[in-house]
This record gives sequence, structure tokens and C-alpha cells, in this order.
Amino acid sequence: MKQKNLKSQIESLLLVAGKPISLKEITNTIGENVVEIQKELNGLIEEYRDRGFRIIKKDEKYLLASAQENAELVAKFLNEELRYELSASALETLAIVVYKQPITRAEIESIRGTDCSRVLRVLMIRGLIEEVGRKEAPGRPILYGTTVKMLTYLGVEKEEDLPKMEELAV
Amino acid sequence: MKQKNLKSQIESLLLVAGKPISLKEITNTIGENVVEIQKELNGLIEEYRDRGFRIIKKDEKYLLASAQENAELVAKFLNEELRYELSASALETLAIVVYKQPITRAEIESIRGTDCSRVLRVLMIRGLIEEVGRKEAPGRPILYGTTVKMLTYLGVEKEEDLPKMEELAV
Amino acid sequence: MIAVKDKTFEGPLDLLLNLIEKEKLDICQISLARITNDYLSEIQKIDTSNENLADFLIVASKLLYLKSRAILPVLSTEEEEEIEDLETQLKEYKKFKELSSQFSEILDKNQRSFEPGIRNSDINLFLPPLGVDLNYLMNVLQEALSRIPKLEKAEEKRVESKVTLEETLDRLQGLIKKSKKFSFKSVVKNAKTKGEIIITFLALLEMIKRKMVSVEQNKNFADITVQGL
Repeated sequence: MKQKNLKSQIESLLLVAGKPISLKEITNTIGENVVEIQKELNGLIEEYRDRGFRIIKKDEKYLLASAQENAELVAKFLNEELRYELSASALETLAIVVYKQPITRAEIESIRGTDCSRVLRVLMIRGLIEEVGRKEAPGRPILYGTTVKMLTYLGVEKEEDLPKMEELAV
Repeated sequence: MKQKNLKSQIESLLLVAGKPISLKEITNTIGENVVEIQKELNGLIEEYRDRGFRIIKKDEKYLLASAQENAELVAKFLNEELRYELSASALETLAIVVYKQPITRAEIESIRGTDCSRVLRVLMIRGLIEEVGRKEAPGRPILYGTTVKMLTYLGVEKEEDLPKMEELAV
Repeated sequence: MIAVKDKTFEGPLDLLLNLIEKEKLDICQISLARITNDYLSEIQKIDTSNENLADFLIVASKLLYLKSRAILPVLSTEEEEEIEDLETQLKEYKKFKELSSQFSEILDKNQRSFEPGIRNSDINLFLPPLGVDLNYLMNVLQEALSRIPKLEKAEEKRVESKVTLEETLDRLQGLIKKSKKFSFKSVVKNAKTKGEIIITFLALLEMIKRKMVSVEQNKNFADITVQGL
């Protein structure tokens, strides 16, 4: 009974939050042992795999989102494109931010060998990347990182599910 | 298999809608027999009885909400969140909505140069802005405006009394 | 993105990578030296109005360093580093190019999640920000709006300062016709950017290649005298 109750409470919080919430926030609100909560949360992640929900994990925070396999249906319902087109430059820049975050614009430009201000603006407006701080360096340049939206956009549950950089042979 | 699929589809739609939707909207989107959908929906209503979700039916529309028995927990969570003053980005978004209403999310984002879904959500939860209609444009995007309470708070009787902003084109 | 004939490239490194892969070479200094001429002839096809031309020229200058090392083996450590830089940079870039094409494959599956809809408050409340009035909001708005034009102005400036390879070539040809002989220093003394100097040098190389001029330099880093043929 208690377990069921805990699961129900976590579900309610995930739903009303509508944004990524941390294990700590859940634990503090419910006032239960963090190990128990983590266990229930992991159970929910599994359980949702054959439902219409999915739990997306980013930076130890959890977001209740729609199932990947219903993507086309949801896009139709929202009257939106399934995916807005991202240019090859934007995708290239996104990949750099994914694997090198937090990273400054100058650092991205030195990898790509070309100006990135416009693509960065596109990725910001799309919510795929965000400012995550300032680098302790002259001029204190902005540092960019990825968002949970990047994960929902690509349709993966967590960053670890993305292709691994180390596996690439050059 | 097909039944499960249908159930999953309905769940995804209820989640991304975030507001009450009609049986007709669900049926039209999925493109399935209305009797089947109704049956699945009833099944979900039953199933959720011992979970953290609840499907609330009002005026022939269905809303995915949190379970009543978790109401106290939900209120605690939201109050915790609302204790904080508005962030600089929330204030900026509010300013744009106040003077540019009715305005779509994409328009706000092109002014701010960054994704705004999260700040819009914060402003909506706090009762400062609300959906005021749809723009007659491709995709019929949602238009946001201030709530009557917010206008009153600012000392404005009606929207038309706000200082004109035409000279500052978007 | 930049269009070169029927292909588009995301930047100079993309073009370089493409040339190396076309020749089935590994990324190393020897292959970079080998494709230098191809690179130089490719960038001459670049639409001269492209604002990213300067980025392509910077890489061109690095390639020229590399090639000149074959002729002049004595280089400063700074120059050595610059060459190694290009090799490392290209290897790194290739990794991300590969990753972004893997991202493309993921996207092609048409499977994605959507965030939950923006919900009205589950508890009905009105919580206005403290001490905020119309004037305050107007200031915030004007500050937000003032950030847009700044971005456009910066781009305009970029476009203005651009000098194309074709234009430079024409100018140098004009000079040769008029005076038979000129010094390299004199033609770059009014250059506004490093890119302009590089482009002038490239134009000069092109003229040597087309056997339009001969050049003379007495010692390293001295002025170059250009003579019409």
C-alpha cells in the first residue's frame, strides 16, 4: 500500500511540475527516504515504456514527456511540424555543444573554423541550448550547454543514450 | 497490441494538451472509431484510480490532472516553487506580453532570442498571463495576454488603455 | 554554409575534409600540403558576396605556411604550432562531423518526445511580482528590444569590410598594366584587415600561376617586387 502511494505521489508531482524536477525536490516534498523514491522512480521509468508517457532524465532532473513512438500523432494534434528543419551547420554546432559543454562561442568557432553567432541564436530560440554560466576568463564569455528539450527533440531518454564520442575512430 | 497502442496514444495527447480536450478532438487526431476511443478512455479513467493521475471530465472534455488524494502534496510543491520572486527572464517576458499582447510564443522568442516555454508556464501558474485565443496564421498558434487581475494590478482598466507600442516594431 | 559550385560546405574545415576524403588521404601534414592547390582553386569559386570568405582565407594562409615549409624548412616555433594546430583541428572537426551525421540518422527515425502542455495552475491563484509597475515593465521591454538592432548592425559591418579575390586580382592586373612593376608592401599598406592582406597574397600567387608576373624577394620577410611579364 505504501509503495503504491509513493508511486502515485511521484506521478502527481511529475505531472504538475511540467518541467524537469530533481530527485531532491521530489524527496523534500514527499518527505520520504531518497533511496525509496529513486527505486519507485526507476520503476516508473520502466513501466512507462509501454505507455504514452516517458520520463526524460537530464542533469539528475526528471521530466514527464510524451512517448517517442507517438511523435507523429502528437505533432498532428499540436498542429506543429514533427520537427522543424535544422541546417547542417546547426546540427554540427549542436553536436559540439552536446559533447563539449559547457563551452563558449569562441571555443565552438575554433572547432568549426567559422563564425557561429547565427546558428547559436537559432539553437537558443529553439531551446536546444541555453546559457549555463560564464567562463572565468578575460571578458567572462557566456558558456553554453544543452537542455532537456535537446533530448526530447532527438527522442532520447537520457544523454547516455546519444552516440558515444569515444567510439569514433578517426 | 492495437488496444495498448490506442491507450498509449490517448495518454500522450492528454499530456501534451495540458488542458481539457474533447472526445472529438482525440478521435479526429487518432483517426479511430469513436466507440473504441470512448472505451479506452473509460478504461484509463478506471486504471488511474490507484495512480497519481486522474482524468477529469467536464463539459464533454477530458483533462489529465493530478490525483485528488495528492492535492496537499501538489499544493506544497507549487507553493514552494511560487515562493520565489520572478526571475529577470520571467519579468522580461511579462513586459513583452503586457505591451505586445496578444502575442504568440514564437514572437516573444524572436524578441528575447531564447526559448520561452518555461517562463510562460511560470507566468501562467502565477495567474499573470493566460491564453487569449489563436492567431490566424499557419499552425494557428496560441496567443497570450495578461489576465484581468494583472491589468487591474497594473492600474489599467482595459487592454486598450495600455501605452501604444507601434513605434517599437518587432 | 557556403556554396561552391554544386556542393555546399559548412565552413573551411568541411571543404578541407572533403578534399582529403576525395583523395582517400589520412589527415596528416603531408596530405594537407598535397591538397593545398585544390583548396586554393576551390575557394576561388566561392561566391564573392559570402560573408564567411575570411574564414576560408585564414585556413588558406595556414595551408600556404605548410606548403612553404617544403621549400623553406626553417620556420619559427610559432609557425610550427600553427601547422600542427590545423591538423589537430581537422581531426577534431571530423569527429563532430561524424557525430552530427549520427544525429541526423536519429532524427530520420521520426521518433521524439514532446514536453507536457503548458497547464493552467492546478491551484487558482494570483501572485503578482512585488513592486512592478507599468514604467518598470516599459523599461524592461525597451531593454529587450534594444538588443535586436545591435545584432543586425554587427552583421552589416562584417559585410562592408569584405574585399573579394576577384576584385583584388583585377586591381593588381590594373597596376601591372599601368606601371609594369610594384611592391607588395605598397599594395597592402592600406589593408584594413588581415584577411585583405591574405587575399592580396593569394591574388599574387594566382598571377604567378597564370604566368602574368614574376616576383623577387631579397631575403626572408623583405618586400616583394612584382614585375609584369
